[in-house]
Amino acid sequence: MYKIILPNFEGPLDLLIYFIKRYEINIYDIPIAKITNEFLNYIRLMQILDIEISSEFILMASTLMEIKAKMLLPNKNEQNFKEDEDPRKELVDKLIEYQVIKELSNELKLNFIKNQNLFFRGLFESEITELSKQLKTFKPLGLVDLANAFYALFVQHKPEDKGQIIPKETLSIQEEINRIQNILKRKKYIVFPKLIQSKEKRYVIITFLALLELVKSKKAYLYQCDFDTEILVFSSDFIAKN
Amino acid sequence: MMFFYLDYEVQKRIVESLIFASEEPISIVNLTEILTSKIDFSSMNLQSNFQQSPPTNEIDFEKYFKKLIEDINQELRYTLRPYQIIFVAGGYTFATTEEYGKIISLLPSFRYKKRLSRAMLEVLTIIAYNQPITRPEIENIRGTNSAEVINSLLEKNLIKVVGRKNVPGKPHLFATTNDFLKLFGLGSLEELPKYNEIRTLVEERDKQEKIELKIDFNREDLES
Amino acid sequence: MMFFYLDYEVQKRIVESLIFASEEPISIVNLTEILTSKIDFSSMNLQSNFQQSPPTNEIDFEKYFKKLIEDINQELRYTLRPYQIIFVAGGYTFATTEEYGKIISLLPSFRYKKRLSRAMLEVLTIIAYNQPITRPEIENIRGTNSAEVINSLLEKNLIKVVGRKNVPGKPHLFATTNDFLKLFGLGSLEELPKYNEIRTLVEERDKQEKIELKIDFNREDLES
Repeated sequence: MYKIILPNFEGPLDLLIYFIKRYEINIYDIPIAKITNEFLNYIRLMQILDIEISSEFILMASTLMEIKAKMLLPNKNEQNFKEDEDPRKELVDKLIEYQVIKELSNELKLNFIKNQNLFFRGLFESEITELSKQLKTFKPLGLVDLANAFYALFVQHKPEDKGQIIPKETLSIQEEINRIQNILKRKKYIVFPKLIQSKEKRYVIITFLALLELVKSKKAYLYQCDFDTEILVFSSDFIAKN
Repeated sequence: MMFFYLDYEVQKRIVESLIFASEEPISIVNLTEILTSKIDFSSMNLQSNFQQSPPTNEIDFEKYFKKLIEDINQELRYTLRPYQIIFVAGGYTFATTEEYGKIISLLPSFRYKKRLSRAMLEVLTIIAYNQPITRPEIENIRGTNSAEVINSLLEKNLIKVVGRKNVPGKPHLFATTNDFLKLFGLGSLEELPKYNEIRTLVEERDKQEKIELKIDFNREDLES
Repeated sequence: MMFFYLDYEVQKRIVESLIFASEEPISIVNLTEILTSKIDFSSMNLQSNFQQSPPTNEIDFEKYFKKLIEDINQELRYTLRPYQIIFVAGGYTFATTEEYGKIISLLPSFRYKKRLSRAMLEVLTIIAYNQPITRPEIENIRGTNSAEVINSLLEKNLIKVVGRKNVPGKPHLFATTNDFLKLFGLGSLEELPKYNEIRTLVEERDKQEKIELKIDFNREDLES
């Protein structure tokens, strides 16, 4: 087995900009046939290498082919398009805007690097007291409580079930466990509903199963205040330390 | 007894402790508001000789507090503290000095704390310049699915939901947070690199590439 | 070059900045782990004369770091800083000194200044005027789920549970606390702006100019 490393593109626009740079193409006059071929070749390469192709690439391929077809249609008066009826215009605008964003994010990255050695105060008194207060007044919960809370949340929030478009990336329970554990490494605790906010139905279920797994294997602990308030998820490390 | 009648040394300590204890950068306006409110500092058992001081309405608060904070910083430098008061995200807050920040960033448990992927930077940029903005709008600019990236930015508290857009589906509207400004060392959003300047630059460059292309064509002509 | 070969002064600064930047109280075990890992401090361009030091396996880390932190604290005291390193929740962290902590807590609206969201203010207002009140009743007035907001208000000790209402489900009854009064600078609940006054004010907001005019007239009446 060997690995092939393809340049990491942030989507089809990023790939198109790569072609434009590489062939030093004038962005205002893109040779659409050539670019479409390059683009399709890249997709074929991905297929051969068995790399999952996200729907955006397929969509872009069809957009390119559509533009190509429009360009081939004989124009009534002139062979050249006026600027605002050029079928490439929308794509060109997008490419320019995206390039501007890329440049801006490079500029911001410089700020980021310059500031990498700046550390702010990590912990405040109010957080300390809040934390110790919580651990005193909050009571530990079991799996049944989790199931109840989950059910309540499910009824309350009615997560959207987007039937039509199914995102290509699939989320495994293990990935979700990793995600939760990563948050717990940084944040000491998570408010339970926050884990699930703005997610689709099947994600909610995966989150629930992941949480079940973590609680069962004692990698996370659940606490709740005496009141009918939110459940908090703590990492086992944190509980051990306190 | 008013704040401004306290010993200057005690005034410095109070401001220093205020900035130290505040979780968010504290602005001059905020400082002024807090310290000119009717509190009787003489009841606080401070070791301070109260001094004659100009009445508040004659004080230029901004100048006064800036000087005071600069004086605190000088003390911190003289006494070799590894942190300083800096201005960021619209206010004053404590942060490590460059020298010791560098050391900390090399220590294993701090090294990976500050990492942003290219995708995260891109989405942050889009939100910073177009806020408030919805996920579909972000994805339209990037040309790619950004749900995961947005989630991790929310988790890192670099962006927040500020409402919903009144269009079908009522999508969330996202905006950047103070933590974003802190991470990039910006006093306010106005300190972001200028959009129009960069846009002109990109457009100019694209035109330049056109010229190069022509030259290339010519060369090909010559060669063939 | 190992940590323990650095100048003692530089060692103190490194530990101080570590405790400063850490997001959790940092234990001696933690400190030891971080500072005995293989980092080459000599590359860090520190203004330090490297000294001969006992090899690490002879150092009693606990004793060493405790002494070091005590020495930092002494410096902080000598230089009159309004904060100290304290031991809490299994580790070391910074906190304001008792003296200045007290002053800060007396300053109005400091702690909550930036941390009360609009939703929190809304719920606080509803509770203040309708106490004791249950969550469903609050949600009925606001027309939106308020569990999380109520939770944060409880955490901030701005509201408290005063009992349960004798209706199906026995929901908790909430009321405002003394901290709420302090935060808004009220002597008692009676000092809250009168509900009816506010209502009139809101209803007549459009005619605001007229109201002001009336008041002016009245004053003139008095003066003349």
